[in-house]
Amino acid sequence: GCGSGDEAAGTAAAGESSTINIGFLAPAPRNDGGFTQYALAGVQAAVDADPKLKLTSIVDNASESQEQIEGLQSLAAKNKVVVADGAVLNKAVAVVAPKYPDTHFVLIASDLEALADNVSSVTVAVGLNAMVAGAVASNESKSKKIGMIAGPEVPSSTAWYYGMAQGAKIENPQTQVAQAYTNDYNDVGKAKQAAEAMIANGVDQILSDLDSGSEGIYQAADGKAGTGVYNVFALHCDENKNIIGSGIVNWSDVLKTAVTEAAAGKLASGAISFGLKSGALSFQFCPGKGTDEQKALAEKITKDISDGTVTPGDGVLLPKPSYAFEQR
Amino acid sequence: MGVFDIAFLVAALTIAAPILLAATGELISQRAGVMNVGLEGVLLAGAFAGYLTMTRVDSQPLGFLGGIAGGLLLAALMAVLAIEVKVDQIVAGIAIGVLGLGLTTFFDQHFVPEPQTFTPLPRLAVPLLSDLPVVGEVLFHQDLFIYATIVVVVLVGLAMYRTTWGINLAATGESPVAADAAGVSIRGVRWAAVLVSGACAGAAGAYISIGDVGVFREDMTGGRGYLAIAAVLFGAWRLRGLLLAVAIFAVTDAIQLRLQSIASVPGEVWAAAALLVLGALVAARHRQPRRAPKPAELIGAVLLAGLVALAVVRPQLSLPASLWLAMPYVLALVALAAGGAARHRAPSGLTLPYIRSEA
Amino acid sequence: MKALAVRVLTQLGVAAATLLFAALLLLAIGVSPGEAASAFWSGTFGSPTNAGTTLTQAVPLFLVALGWIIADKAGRMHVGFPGQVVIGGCAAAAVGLQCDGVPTVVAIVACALAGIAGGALWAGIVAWLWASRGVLEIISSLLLNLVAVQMLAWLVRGPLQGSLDQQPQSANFPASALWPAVESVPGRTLSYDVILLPILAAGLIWLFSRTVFGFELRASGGNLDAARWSGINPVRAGVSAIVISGGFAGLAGAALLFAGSAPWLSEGFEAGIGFNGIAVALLARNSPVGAILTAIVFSSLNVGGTSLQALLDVPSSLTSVLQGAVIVLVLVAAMLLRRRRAARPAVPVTPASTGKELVSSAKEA
Amino acid sequence: MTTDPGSGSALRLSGITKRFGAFTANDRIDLDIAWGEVHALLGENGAGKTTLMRIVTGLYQPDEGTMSLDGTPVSFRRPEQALRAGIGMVHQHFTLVPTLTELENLAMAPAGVPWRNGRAAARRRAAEVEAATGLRIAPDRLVSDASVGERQRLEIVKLLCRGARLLIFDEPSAALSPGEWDELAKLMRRLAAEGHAVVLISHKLSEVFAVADRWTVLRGGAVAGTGDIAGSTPEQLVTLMVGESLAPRRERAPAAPGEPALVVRELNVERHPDGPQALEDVDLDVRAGEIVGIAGVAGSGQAELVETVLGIRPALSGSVELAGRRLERRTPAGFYAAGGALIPEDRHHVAVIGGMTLGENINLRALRQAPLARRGRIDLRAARQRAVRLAAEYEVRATGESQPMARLSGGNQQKAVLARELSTEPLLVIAVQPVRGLDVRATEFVYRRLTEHRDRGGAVLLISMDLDEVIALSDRIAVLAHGRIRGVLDAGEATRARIGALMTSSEVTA
Ligand SMILES: Nc1ncnc2c1ncn2[C@@H]1O[C@H](COP(=O)(O)OP(=O)(O)OP(=O)(O)O)[C@@H](O)[C@H]1O
Ligand SMILES: Nc1ncnc2c1ncn2[C@@H]1O[C@H](COP(=O)(O)OP(=O)(O)OP(=O)(O)O)[C@@H](O)[C@H]1O
Ligand SMILES: [Mg+2]
Ligand SMILES: [Mg+2]
Repeated sequence: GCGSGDEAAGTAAAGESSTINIGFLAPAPRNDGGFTQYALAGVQAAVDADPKLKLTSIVDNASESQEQIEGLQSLAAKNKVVVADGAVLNKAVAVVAPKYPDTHFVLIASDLEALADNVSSVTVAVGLNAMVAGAVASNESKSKKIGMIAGPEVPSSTAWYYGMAQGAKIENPQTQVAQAYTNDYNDVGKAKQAAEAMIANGVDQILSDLDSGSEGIYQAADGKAGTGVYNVFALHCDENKNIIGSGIVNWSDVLKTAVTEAAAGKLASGAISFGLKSGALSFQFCPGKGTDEQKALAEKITKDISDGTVTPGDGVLLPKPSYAFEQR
Repeated sequence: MGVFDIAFLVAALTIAAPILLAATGELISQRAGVMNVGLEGVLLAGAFAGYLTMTRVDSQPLGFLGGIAGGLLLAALMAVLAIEVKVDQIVAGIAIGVLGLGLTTFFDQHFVPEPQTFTPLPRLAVPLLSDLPVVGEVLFHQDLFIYATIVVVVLVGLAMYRTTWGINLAATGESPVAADAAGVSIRGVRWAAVLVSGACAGAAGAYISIGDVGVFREDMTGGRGYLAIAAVLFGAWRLRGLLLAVAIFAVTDAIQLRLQSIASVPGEVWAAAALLVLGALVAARHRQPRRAPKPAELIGAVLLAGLVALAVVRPQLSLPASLWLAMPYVLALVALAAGGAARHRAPSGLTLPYIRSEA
Repeated sequence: MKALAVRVLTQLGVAAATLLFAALLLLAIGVSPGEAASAFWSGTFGSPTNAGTTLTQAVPLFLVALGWIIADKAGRMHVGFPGQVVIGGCAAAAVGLQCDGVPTVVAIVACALAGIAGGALWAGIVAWLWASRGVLEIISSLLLNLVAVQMLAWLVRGPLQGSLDQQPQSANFPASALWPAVESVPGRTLSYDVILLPILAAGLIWLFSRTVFGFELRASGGNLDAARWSGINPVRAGVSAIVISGGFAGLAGAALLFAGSAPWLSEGFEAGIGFNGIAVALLARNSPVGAILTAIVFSSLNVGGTSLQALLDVPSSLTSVLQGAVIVLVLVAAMLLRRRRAARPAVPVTPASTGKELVSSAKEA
Repeated sequence: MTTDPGSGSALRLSGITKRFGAFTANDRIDLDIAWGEVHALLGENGAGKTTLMRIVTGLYQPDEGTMSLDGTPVSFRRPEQALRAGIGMVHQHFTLVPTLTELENLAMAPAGVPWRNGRAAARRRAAEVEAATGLRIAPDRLVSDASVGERQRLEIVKLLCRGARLLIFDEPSAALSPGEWDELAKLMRRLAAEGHAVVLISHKLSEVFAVADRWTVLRGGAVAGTGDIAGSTPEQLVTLMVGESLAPRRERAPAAPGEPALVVRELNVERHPDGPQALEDVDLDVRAGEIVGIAGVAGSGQAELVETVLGIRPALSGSVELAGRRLERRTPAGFYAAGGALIPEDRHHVAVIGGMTLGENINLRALRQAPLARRGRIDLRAARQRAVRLAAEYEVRATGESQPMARLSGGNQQKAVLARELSTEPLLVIAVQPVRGLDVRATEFVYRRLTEHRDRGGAVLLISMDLDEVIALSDRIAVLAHGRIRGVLDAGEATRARIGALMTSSEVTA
């Protein structure tokens, strides 16, 4: 059959039926055990909560711009809502969105200026969480050396680093903060070696901004008693005994809210930032971990940030766009 | 002190082991005339097959066997393409690489939707020997895979240089016509070599997943296959050269992981680099003592002066991560350029299918 | 006639085998092969927009394939295309970002030249190492690929990073630097650089068969020593071949950035073009004309793969499995064809019986 | 039923046919080889000799026909099976691995037990062979460092070590110096006397008449005749091979030397950095209108002389003048531009490009300048016409100018090289072993062409290890030994004995 499928696909977006189709595109694998997986879980939660919503297709591993654009276009052609899960997709969305005015794009973790009317950019201020984590880690550290290990060097990772540094300095001005990039989210072995190198350099508290690679950091920590590990996104306390806590970024809730609103046509276009107040961000300890002093410290810094007593320093908040933010 | 301590050597050895094993297998395969540029895919197949086995039967030995089987499977496909169908080896390798990544990801999502974690190989101390200073900690306090790799490399060395099989292998890669005339089965030797390389890469892959960290992630081999191939080529198809190449890669990788987490480059690194450059210059001089300095040498001398200055001044300097990540390859290139290449000859039969009637 | 029939039959056989394999895989994950076929078709050639994308994306693949063909003809087997594409793209991007307000023609030419220069320069390292240090080109090019990737990673986080956002991406290229697209194709997905396909294929054939330079390349590749003994400078030929092939790869890098729909520099923009281009050339058996076709086949596999994912939720891993399987099957088919042909000598050898006959074609003259 | 070895039939072929596609290389061949004899297999280039022997050694399978060894039918699917049965072949292109040592080449064998080390056993067997035949190898030398003669010796030792009883030599003398050939001839006789069977493929009838007991001639793939050496004449065999009798060689006109064409002065050339020099203070003149031959055993510096004059190899000191012009920065291009031409010794490696067509090979040098090329563009039509004309003129037998060079038989490849080099009307032709591997008729053809070139006023520098050839063709003969010119003789006074004396003399005579 020649091209019969194409017309059908082209009109699907404007389909009459009451179901609302949702598409999802990510540059990373869907089961990365972190960022993408939590986001997808959020979309799924929104779909499960509303029988009218349907998650039609997922394009993952779209690591290259051209592929991202094609993927977004294919998704836009047959879905009412398209979730673009990752800050690197900002330019691809900017290219595709104007061509599909009937589709609403939800761009995650980006804060690019000048988006089209049918785009909402949803982000959270991870750096704020990092400040709390940094302070706690600094307090926990015996050597007064803490570190962060990330995959590729991207803004959200550097935000974690700067946030940690600022938080640590609040707790103890002498604390040193190290950073290392493995350039690969999935290379568990490399993550392990990077963590071992850090430990050898005297670091005893490590924050893992890796998704699937975290396992390597746990194992390096197992090798040296007294090494504490911190996650981002969620608590993984049962995965390793050394995990102290996590600066939780509740992507699932953020995504669920955003998708539900977008499907209902209620999600405002422009940028929306979820902060500490919204509950999308928080720092939590694993059961039995954290001294009372540390818990108090965490609460205090959270409060200070929320009420403006402490202002985030350079690099902690991702560069602020010049236009108005909807702050939640 | 600082960067170059015992833990550093241990790290370098851990980084080196799977690359070394995969490269040793690839060396055998290339000596027989079959180049598998899809080695990365074979590693992944081993990594995933080992992990898959572990999810079914939680046993490290069986896991490694599974990994070897996975490697063998893709290697067999390579062998069919290169030896039986006699297609172009480079394209066949590209296909193997694509298939390795695609199949492992696909099966991972289908057979093991919920990622699982296993205990990695424990480190075993060899009694007595492990108490030796430095050497004991580095060499005799390792996991079983590293011991096995050392044994395999020694065995391969013996097989290559001390057995008839080694002669046949070299002959098959160098001059299949001659080997054929002597009654050596070209197909037999090549199949065996490719399968051995598959088994090595499979075991190395299994180590990357279940042996070292106990998990599998898609594309988790992170380019180690390419490094292994580069090591074979850089090592001029000799086991000794290969060991040197892997050592360069592993040491620079270990250094870069160290240096990244230190705010500023310590002086000893500059000093070590200066020593390396000095060594290369002296070696070049030694080979042809009476001769006007070449531009490359002048550049080397300037570089040396700069490095010495850096080592003395110890400036607060941190370099971008990419520079460190590129360092093993740049060093390998410099070594190649400095080392000259007369000794650098690929087996003449490499990548050429053997068709008898053209003899 | 019979040969043609065999050829066609074999090709049909391969197509059938590939389809069967794909169908089995799709059935295994519960996707109807029929739907998949129609999704694949609609994603690649089903509409002018998509056909435009498919054709435009064939161009960089084809350029790399030509690079391989040139180097291979001169006997220089280098595999540095990924690195050369990357460096060529970076050079082109560096120039392109400065082209705001520059007349389109000037900007396009400048970017293309920058791409060519970048790729040629990167290949020049390989050529220099080969010519003056005797380093095998396959080794140095493999290592340089790995260096180029890190170079790109640094550039998009450093000098070429866009100012506003801190993603590892450059700013968008100014519109004046983008390569023009055919207006009548909806979505303007068909870039005018597709005319490079026939032009360059013809040009290369002309170069090889009609010019002294091409002849010297082929002679050096055919037998380096014999070329040297007959007065050709095979080192110069080899160096030029490597550098030109790098130039083609660099141009491919520029085409990826300036003719595609993603006008910015980002990590991973090379997208496997470098190695796939080699496969394109080898599957076309180093024929420039054949490479046009295989490049289009390869690019449709890429484009169609994405549309399979988006339309039918086929996982990306399955797409790469299919691509690998297609390469394998096409290879096998090409080989079977060649075997059949080799079984009959292409030129019947005239047996020396009477000792009197001259060259048979002397009669034609 | 087994016949008693040592007396009866060793190998019997009946009705062997081999086709390559539409072309029949061997046509219903019957052949009988007995133990204890040296059997010569003769025929023109492309007659099918090599093909037949490849069938015997299991490299090719015959399309029709049967073979029997000692009266038992045999068929070999692989060379290994033939070797097991005791049939071994020394190929024209040696089947040795250059990167391995001589010992390792001997030890190379089908591996029964993979971890066995065959080196010790090979060393022992080599010693046994040496004791029995006097053939000595250098076990720890790399084959790439061995001379052609040494390599051939290694090939023979290899076969004897493996227990070969029937040994086939494919043009063994093509690469040997006369001394080495004499040794080989003795060895063949000794092997035959010990009860082995020897098959000798050769184009040199003098060799055949010196060692063989019986002969078989192939023509166009079929047997043209067979018989005993005793009672046959060379003319008879040539007629059988060619299908007609060859015209007798014409008397040569005396040389009329003119201006000096090539003048070499005080040439010093290095071989290895710390070994003896390849050339030491070599002075050499070749004048227009004369053929100067260089006589000398292999390795005396001929190869270095050619490479230095051509400009491939640097000289330590000394000068080379061509046509009165001193070649300063020597390159092959400069050599040719000054009027030089070269027929190299190693045709396969440095003279022809197998993957290119016959026409392109003939035009290899002419194609790159006017009139065939202008401003970098090639006039394909003119090039094609020129190739066809030259191929016809030099009697190159091929299906057309577009036939790939590799598909031509060796003799025709050589004629194409000749056409290329002589057609540019050079002042000086350097011809190195110009008839290696050529059949009698092609050899005559080459001799005639070189003489004609001289008669037209060209200069020829002939380098050959075949003394008879040098004596027959040259007007003057320079004797080269250990890198020095030991003397120059006029054609009239040159005899084998005098040349031999000069070669071995240690002091320089005038
Ligand atoms: N593999 C092959 N495929 C096709 N034709 C072949 C093949 N091998 C040989 N021939 C043809 O068979 C003929 C006989 O070749 P062969 O090598 O046996 O000749 P020969 O008698 O050994 O000649 P020479 O004296 O030049 O060595 C040649 O003309 C050649 O064209
Ligand atoms: N593919 C082919 N098609 C046709 N003929 C071939 C082919 N390959 C080889 N031949 C023939 O096989 C024969 C044997 O090849 P070989 O290299 O031994 O040449 P040769 O004639 O013996 O040359 P030389 O005397 O220089 O060794 C040649 O005559 C050549 O024509
Ligand atoms: Mg022959
Ligand atoms: Mg011959």
